Amino acid sequence: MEHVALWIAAFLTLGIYSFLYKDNIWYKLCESIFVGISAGYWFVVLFWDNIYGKFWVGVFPPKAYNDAGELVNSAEPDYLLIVGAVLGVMMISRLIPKIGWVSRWPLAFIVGSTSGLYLINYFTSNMMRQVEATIIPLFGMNYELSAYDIIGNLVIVIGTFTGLVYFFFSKEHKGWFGRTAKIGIWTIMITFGASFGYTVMSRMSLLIGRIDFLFGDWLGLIK
Amino acid sequence: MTMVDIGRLISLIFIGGGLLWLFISGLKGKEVDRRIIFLFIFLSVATPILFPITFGEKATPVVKAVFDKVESLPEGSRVLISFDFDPAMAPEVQPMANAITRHSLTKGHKVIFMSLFATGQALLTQSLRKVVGEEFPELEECKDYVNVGFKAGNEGVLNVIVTDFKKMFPTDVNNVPYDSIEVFDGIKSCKDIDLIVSIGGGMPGVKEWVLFVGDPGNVPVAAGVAAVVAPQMYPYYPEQILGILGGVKGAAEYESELIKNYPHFAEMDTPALRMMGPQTLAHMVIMIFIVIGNVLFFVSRRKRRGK
Amino acid sequence: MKREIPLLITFIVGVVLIVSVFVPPTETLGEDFSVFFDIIAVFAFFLGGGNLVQSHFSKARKRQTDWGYSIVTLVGFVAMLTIGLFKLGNPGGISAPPTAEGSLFQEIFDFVIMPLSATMYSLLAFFVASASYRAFRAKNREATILLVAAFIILLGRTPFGMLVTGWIPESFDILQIPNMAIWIMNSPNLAGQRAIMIGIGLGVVSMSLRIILGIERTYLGGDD
Amino acid sequence: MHVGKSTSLYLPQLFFLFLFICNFLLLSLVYAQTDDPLLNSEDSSVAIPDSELVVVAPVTSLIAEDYKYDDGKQINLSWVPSIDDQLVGSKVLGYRLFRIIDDGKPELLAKLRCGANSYSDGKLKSESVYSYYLEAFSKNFIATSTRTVPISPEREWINFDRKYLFLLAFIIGGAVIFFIESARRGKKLFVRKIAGLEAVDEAIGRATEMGRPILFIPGILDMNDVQTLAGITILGRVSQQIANYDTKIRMPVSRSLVMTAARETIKAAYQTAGRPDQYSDDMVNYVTDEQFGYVAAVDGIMVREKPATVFLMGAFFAESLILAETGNSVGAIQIAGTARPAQLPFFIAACDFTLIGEELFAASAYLSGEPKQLGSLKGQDVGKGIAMAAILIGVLAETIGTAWNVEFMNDVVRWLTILFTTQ
Repeated sequence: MEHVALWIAAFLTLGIYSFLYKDNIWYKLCESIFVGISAGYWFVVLFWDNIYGKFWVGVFPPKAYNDAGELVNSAEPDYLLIVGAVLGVMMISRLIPKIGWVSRWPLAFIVGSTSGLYLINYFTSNMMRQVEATIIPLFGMNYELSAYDIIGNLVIVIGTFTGLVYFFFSKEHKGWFGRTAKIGIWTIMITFGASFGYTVMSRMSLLIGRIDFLFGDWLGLIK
Repeated sequence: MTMVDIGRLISLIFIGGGLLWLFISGLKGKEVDRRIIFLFIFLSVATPILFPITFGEKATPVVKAVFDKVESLPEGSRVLISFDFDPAMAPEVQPMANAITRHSLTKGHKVIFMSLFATGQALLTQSLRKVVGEEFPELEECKDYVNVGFKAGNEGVLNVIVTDFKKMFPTDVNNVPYDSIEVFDGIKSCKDIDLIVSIGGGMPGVKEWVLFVGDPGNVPVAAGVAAVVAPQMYPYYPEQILGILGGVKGAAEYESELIKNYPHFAEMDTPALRMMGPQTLAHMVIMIFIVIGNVLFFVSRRKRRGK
Repeated sequence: MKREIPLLITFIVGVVLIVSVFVPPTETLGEDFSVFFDIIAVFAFFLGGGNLVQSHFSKARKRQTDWGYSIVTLVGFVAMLTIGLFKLGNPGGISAPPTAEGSLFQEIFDFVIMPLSATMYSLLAFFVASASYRAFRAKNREATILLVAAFIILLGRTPFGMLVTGWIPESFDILQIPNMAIWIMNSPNLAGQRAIMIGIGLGVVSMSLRIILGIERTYLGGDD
Repeated sequence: MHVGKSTSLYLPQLFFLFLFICNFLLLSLVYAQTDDPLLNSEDSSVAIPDSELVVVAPVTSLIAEDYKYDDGKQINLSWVPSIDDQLVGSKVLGYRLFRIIDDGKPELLAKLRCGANSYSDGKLKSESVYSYYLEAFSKNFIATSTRTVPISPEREWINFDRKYLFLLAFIIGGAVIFFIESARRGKKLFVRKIAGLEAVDEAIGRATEMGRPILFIPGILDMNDVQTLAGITILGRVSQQIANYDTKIRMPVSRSLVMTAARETIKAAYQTAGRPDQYSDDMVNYVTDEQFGYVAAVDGIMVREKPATVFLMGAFFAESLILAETGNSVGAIQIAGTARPAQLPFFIAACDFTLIGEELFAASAYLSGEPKQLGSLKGQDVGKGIAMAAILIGVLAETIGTAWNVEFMNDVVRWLTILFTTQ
């Protein structure tokens, strides 16, 4: 079994890599296997997790017994979940063209709840928290800061400030405003360059992992 | 000269020669096909794997901080290592988990293993089998270490265990009840743990550990993360995270520090150090390609201006 | 009406969720709604999974190009559903979790999906190289800054960074490439990240309000 | 009007539904066999060996307090540990916390380690009354503390901890609504050009000229992510343009709900453009929820159908570069946008135009060109102004305050920090 599995894995791995040269039968085969099996996999997992684990168990909580066989406190059923199921059934109404428009209700519900939830979430974690984090002293008398730290703090403050200027929509990037925005976009470019360079290593690790598998586990070339 | 040396020499000559040739044709203004780049990346990674090439690593302060913390805790301290990663991230971060596990067990700490990723549990079992099973056969489960496995609920789990560990983990993976596990003696919540190490860079991961356990519970948290997320962790260092192992390089630094202090580890598996060979070579190749790209750009611009 | 009711639902749900943040008794509403979402998503899968079956089925029936692959997809999908939903080959039987260790379902995941997934992911190693070759050229000032930042970081990730700049004396150690790399990551990089994040925070507020107020309503379709 | 479609097309879906129903029946079977392991584990008590009696003092100052600003579910306990609880050679081995609900029997709530001095008891009911006491135990002696005064957790209706969040959100949200309103009343508002969005028209035109399809990827997350919502709203604008030009759009998605939403969106766009007959459900199809399975399929579509234009708008993870590089290799014009900072560099490197973070959320408003939509962008700028002012004032005040110890400046910083602190 192990052996067969190894060969299957190697076959699939090489099939995907063959795409780097060009699209071909082998890749198409791997792709179609991948799509079919993974779609099935996720549905099953979501089904058991959500429909069974969250909905069913929530509405009909399992009863717990102690050693003597007496019923001990069991969780209270959460009938609110039925609303979710009703919305879900509304979603499927699309299958019947005549009442298909009902499916917009759950959609509207989802869009509304996503907007409402994220509005506050993003506002606090992205806006407020970042502003708060940027309120830093450039230098202080009470404690030691090296010259690098001072320059670093200055760069953080100026970079954040000018970066925000760059995102301003109400003013054309011209004159002093344009020049400030320019510093902002440079900061953002450093950010992008740096993150890109930094990421290379983890991407290589993934390839190393696969080559390790091919040469080591499969071909046995590495001791 | 062994076969390995010959192989290494030939491949390095091939890579070096090929790049030189591409550089020269770049001077003539010839673009490189992306498939040739792919080939060189493959070669630069495969060569050091087949014919090991290692480069020395010196631990940077961020990594040293984690090592020193584990080193300085008194014997019998409780260390929690959380495997918060999935198979896709594993090649990069599992070596860190293994190295810290080795170090903690060597120091005689009692280790609690857990995972916030469903797929992390299998990787955890794998690490236990490999590191604990093979290298520390004398240690007893539940007495010297315990594996409580995966619990669904992401940061919800953390929110609970910061005040009550047993509530989330009534038993370990083998259904041994919490109270009969020696490791948990006197441990009510995460606040009673001496060091938390979260390995993984996804969601939930280090950030959640810091926000839900480290900060509220005032527990030292160390992090091992994929290189991609490491920059996002630096702002937490050193106040909220005591040290960070970033990517394979961080793991390699930890391993070399481990070997420096405990020479017998040199004979054991040091996957991160081994992995740094292909890393370094691949980084060099990419940098050379960037240079070639720029040479090409300036050559073609001069040509255009010439006309 | 077919359009007004959904708009009303979006409005009410959105406003209620925003208000609930400030009213403790309704604080858990957000979590409840996320669970609703999870349940709806599974129901929606009938449409998605149905679409998958339908499109590949018709492709195979009409013998369109590459119809053979459609059959492979279909077989894989149906097989996985049957095995997983009825827990075939699961040592724990019907009450065990479908992904229990040793179950056929999980084994297919380990032996088929995992290598495919990891390999797809690893394609990035190649694409990172080809993208940096093409994009990191000193075409203008912005591109040059991008290039220089990336190059310093790349050098800092190898022992060569120390090799090239290790001679720089201690008092100027910031100029040593590994230190410079960390400084870039922690200062300008952080500044850029923050500016982007603050912008995103505000962008979300504005877009969410447009949606909740019904100004943005393209997603709701027409009046048929 | 609905375009007539025979029900036979829905057969596979109905089959699927049947499978589902069968399965639902199975649930009851599973249900019968599972029980909750949590409640079945027995609590083991501490064995006390016979030897010399080790007397310890009880804890003192045990206080139970209602946790403020919650739904009446939590009580916080604090106490001063027993004087015999010491770091080294402690006589106290630990504590046992007991709870009494409504004058009932005391129940063991928790076992705590030495040094513990607080506990929060959650999931309570505001109708009940609770009191607590602690036992400090040595190996053979138990010292019981006094009981706390019975209290019940109170339910608060407004969380005053979040008043500043409310204030800020109110100002910025209010600014957005104010500008939307003033635009609606006909006030002219200026919005600068956004390069990536200026290119949208041209990119669609190019696909029309070349006779090749346009590929639209809304990211890999579901409708419960705000970036996907942004992607769908952009799709609304883009598909209107596509319908006008009568170009082909191809949209593989990785979530079923996104598929449904995208279909509604495109259909509406075709109706607005007056070509409802040109719309077909086949424009959008579901692939798989699996991240890389989806990527494999999209890559295949890219090399086989060679789209002239690719839109990547939404939440992207590692796949960003795989998709963008493949799109680039087939010579497509690529316009990308995401709010995930980690993926932006890859789009910058491999795509022709990239919407950075905030621009993604602004895109749909910008593309619509409607004054009231543009007004919301103005409101955003007010938020940016507040952020910039706070940073500028805060940094100056903090620098002056720490460097020269100016009390007034420290107050300013304190005030700003409170304003921007989130609970």
